[in-house]
Amino acid sequence: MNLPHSQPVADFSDYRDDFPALQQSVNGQPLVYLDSAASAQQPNAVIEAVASYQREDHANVHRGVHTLSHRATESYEGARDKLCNFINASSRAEIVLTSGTTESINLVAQSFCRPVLKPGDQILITWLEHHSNIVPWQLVCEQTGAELIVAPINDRGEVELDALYELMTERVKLLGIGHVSNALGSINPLRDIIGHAKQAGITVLVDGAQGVPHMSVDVQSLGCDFYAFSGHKMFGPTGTGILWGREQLLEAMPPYQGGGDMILEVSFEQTVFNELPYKFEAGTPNISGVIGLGAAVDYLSGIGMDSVLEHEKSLHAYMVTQLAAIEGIRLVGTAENQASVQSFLLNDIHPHDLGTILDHQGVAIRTGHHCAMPLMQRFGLPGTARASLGLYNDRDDIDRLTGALEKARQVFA
Amino acid sequence: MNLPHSQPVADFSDYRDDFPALQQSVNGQPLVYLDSAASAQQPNAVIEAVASYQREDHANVHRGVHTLSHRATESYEGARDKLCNFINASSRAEIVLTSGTTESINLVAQSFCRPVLKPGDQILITWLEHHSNIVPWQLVCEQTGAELIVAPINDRGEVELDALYELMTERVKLLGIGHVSNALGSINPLRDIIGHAKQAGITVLVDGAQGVPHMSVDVQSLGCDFYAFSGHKMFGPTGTGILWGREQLLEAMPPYQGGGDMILEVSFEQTVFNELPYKFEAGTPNISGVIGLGAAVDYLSGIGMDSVLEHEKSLHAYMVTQLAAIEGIRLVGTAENQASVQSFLLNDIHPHDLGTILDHQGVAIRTGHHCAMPLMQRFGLPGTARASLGLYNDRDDIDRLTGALEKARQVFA
Amino acid sequence: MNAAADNQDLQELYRELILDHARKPRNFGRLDAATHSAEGINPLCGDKLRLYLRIDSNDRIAGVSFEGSGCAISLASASLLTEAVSNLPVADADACFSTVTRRLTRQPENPAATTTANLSKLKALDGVRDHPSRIKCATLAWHALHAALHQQSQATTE
Amino acid sequence: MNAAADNQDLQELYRELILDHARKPRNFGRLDAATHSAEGINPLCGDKLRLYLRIDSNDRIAGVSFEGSGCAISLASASLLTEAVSNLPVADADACFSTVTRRLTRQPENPAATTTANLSKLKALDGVRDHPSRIKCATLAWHALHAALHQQSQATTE
Ligand SMILES: Cc1ncc(COP(=O)(O)O)c(C=O)c1O
Ligand SMILES: Cc1ncc(COP(=O)(O)O)c(C=O)c1O
Repeated sequence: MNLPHSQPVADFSDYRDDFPALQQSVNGQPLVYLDSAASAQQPNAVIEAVASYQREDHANVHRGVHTLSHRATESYEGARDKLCNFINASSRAEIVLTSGTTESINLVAQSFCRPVLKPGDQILITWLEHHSNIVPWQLVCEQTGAELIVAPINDRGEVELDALYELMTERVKLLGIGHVSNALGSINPLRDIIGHAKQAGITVLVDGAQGVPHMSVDVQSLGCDFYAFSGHKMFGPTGTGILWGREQLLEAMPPYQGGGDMILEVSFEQTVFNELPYKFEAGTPNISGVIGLGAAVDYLSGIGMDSVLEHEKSLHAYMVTQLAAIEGIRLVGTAENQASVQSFLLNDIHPHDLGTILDHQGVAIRTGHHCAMPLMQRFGLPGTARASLGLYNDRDDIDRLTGALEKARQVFA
Repeated sequence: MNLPHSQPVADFSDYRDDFPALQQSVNGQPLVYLDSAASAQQPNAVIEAVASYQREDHANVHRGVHTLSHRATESYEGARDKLCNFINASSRAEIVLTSGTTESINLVAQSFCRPVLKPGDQILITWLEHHSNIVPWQLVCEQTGAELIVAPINDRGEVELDALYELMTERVKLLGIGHVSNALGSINPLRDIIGHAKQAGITVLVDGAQGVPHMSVDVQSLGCDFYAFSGHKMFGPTGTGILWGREQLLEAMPPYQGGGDMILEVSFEQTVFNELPYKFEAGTPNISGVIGLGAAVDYLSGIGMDSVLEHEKSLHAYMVTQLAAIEGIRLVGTAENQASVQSFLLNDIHPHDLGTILDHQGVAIRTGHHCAMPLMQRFGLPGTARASLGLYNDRDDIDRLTGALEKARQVFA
Repeated sequence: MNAAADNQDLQELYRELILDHARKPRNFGRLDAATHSAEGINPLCGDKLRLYLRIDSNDRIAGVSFEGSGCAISLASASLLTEAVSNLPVADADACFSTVTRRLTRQPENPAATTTANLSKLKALDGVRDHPSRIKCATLAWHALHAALHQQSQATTE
Repeated sequence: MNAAADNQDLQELYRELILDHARKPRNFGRLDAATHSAEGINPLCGDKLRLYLRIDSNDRIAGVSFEGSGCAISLASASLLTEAVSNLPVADADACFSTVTRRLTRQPENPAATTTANLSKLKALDGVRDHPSRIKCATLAWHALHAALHQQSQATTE
């Protein structure tokens, strides 16, 4: 007999109170923040972890015998352990701390790909990707003579799997694919895709910037080789990010940057690099940011990522219904498996104007190309308006959004 | 008639009160923090700037029409303007925000040097350098077949200028030189050195990690081409740094990392990079950190860097006198022009043991190789004990240091 | 404007004149026999337009047009620009650039920049001054004008 | 120890036995006819030492020595190690590694790791347990021992 898997939905309204930024009014109206895909707000626990670290425990890490340095090192490395557990990495050596998803992907492009790519080799991505999962590959292709190829998507914003699999030839050295599209919200069927890539012998990097904040991620069961994400989208500080990579691959890669901390021994004749993960962490890291990120992981673990996903799925469904009821609305991105993000257009109002009119009513959405220009071109659009959810949003936020859109329709009537 | 230049020395004891970390006891004794060269403590103004940004103004920068995004962008770009004024750059386009000195130097190694270096070319540094000003050059030399050459220093820890100038041949493509040695405190005569390099047609990068926190820096009057420094050593947050570079040079360099924000237009056929400084700033930056750094600049400007230098010079002189009076002490680094840092040894006590014994008495110093292993080898030492000053230190701190050293001497008697 | 826009500020921004020019931009399209042209890009929102000029032998703007896509503010501003600078001497058009961009960014007037052009309609853009994130939309076409007059190929507002 | 070290904790750390072994390390120097060796590096403070073993045909440690430089704790620990494992069977020495490193890091004993060695002198190192930043100094030589026994060339404590 199976026990039912669904739990009672946690009452997320309590969590909202943890976020001081959401308690303010903007342009005379209580703020409705629907821009978490760009950057999430932080709970008090994170803000206070950073501030109290600075007030009490700050010193440089790794090399000090004095008390503050030891405390700082413990907290910093403790955060790494939390991240390791959070994504179920098999070892803390696999958790490379970076400044964000973008740096994580550049690191793989330069240290994993650049030394081995040859003319004729290919890097495979999809039309859904964020610029951070496009431009680093363009740069390394230009540096090596390799070629960037792109798998098509359908009109709902889903990767065309057959076409993708057809592109997986032995020429492809790496597949870079988003977990969740930041522009359209499409959740890629990663297990399937990674399974095919592995059969074709292709290394897989997942851009998880929009995955980790919204669902539970288990890098081992996903089966990918690299998984990149950012702290600031998962309620932690800016300037923090993670590259998870298989130990074996990281071990074989040359360092990315040189400097303090990433070496065991330096002489002018020969420099011995440090062990993983330190080999990839040159210079003084973002100590306070990483400690804040550790607090964010604790906060999310306390709620449970499965509850977060459930909450956001139900809220996204409500958003879609309410938006669809507005006259003149066009939803952009209607993937079957979608959550947390919805792009749309209203009549022929330019998204930018929409953004301003909504801001006037205290509703913060993002407008434009969402750092996914090729995707916009694919849809023949200069941009969209995008409402994106965080765990702190609720139905009232959606109602405020639709109300504000009604007004916009009238201004431009 | 000239007006006297010296001002009455500000009363620095007031400033000390601004630093919450310095109000605590460690191991039962009021903390004496003499490790600012590794990382400085933050004044309340910086801690609060970061926290209040997170509580009230956080959103992603540069691309949002909504109010928070606009506020975040204004504060973030406002900090860039403050940095621009602080070092007297000629344009904000020259202020590239990085994660620290280390990344700044790697950026120059990879984007300025790598595309042009050929076998036979040389990069010139000195024996004084920090690993961050050694290893990036070793990496790019290995990548290009160029050669790293090193100017010698004398027993006081001063660069031997004649030898340095002799090495400045037309083979040298870049000189990387520290402003102030983090291990020995030697202040390099930059004007002279840069003048000679410029005559030889050599591009000059100054590692200013230990310069900016301790004296007023004017990049234009220095005459160098690049100047790199870190936020966390100048009382700002970790994970922030600056690369200043001449606009003309930056303009001609290819981007360092690819991603969001550093592009104007992305298509799979052709990507157009953004203007300076954004071309070098891929991905979501460390927004809160940079805003905190802006607050640190305000704080330092309020005091005046000339006062800071004067205060530290006088304190350093006192420290040298007091240390020299201890039986069995050996000062390492006795450059004529030196401030803010003093390395030393006591009898044959290993620095690491010294660090522990001092920590016991609430005195935080750094011990070891200070990320300057070749320098330690030059002196035939595995490491030193190092006391480094910040604007918040005073004579009492020095007295506590010397008292604690007396005890250490007795423990190992 | 519809009464539902009960917000004074919003009415200031989206005046009838602006909405009208945004819906039916004047002088829209490629210009035949253009002598000068420049592209304006606003990376903030992806607005992108190209301004064409035909400057005759008397240094007078004998023809002007634009094409591209953008928000209501940037389209209206470009459309109003084409009307304002048509038939102006080049120096006068340059003075317009200075006057308009300074007014929109609340900078003091440049006494050296005098123009005979009638800029009264352009007051309709003044609403953006209370919307700092939109000022660049309003100035985009003007930067393109400046670039075209000075033979640069591209202007961005960042 | 001098009375001036009025701090209980500090006395625990720098016991006479430790200071004595640090000043006059036993079995210091290269070992002739070593069959095994490994280097231990503590990047934290630059401690670096090399451990040499001569393992005879009966899998017994017939000879042991070390050389290198380091702080008092790491030197004393290495010196005490050479005394403790001299003449032990290899398996026994490995058990010592396990017992000592576990004790110093306050981990529960490994019941499988039993040794006939006399480890009582090594209790002198227990003071480091209250100095977390120094534990790696005390375990460095032991990690090198483990690496040497298992034919690895290098051990680090980071
Ligand atoms: C002289 C010098 N250069 C470079 C660095 C590296 O700075 P960061 O670790 O902040 O990148 C430091 C500090 O560690 C330094 O003292
Ligand atoms: C899907 C996706 N990938 C990559 C990024 C880049 O992340 P960051 O800007 O934090 O480096 C983002 C967010 O901007 C994103 O949404």
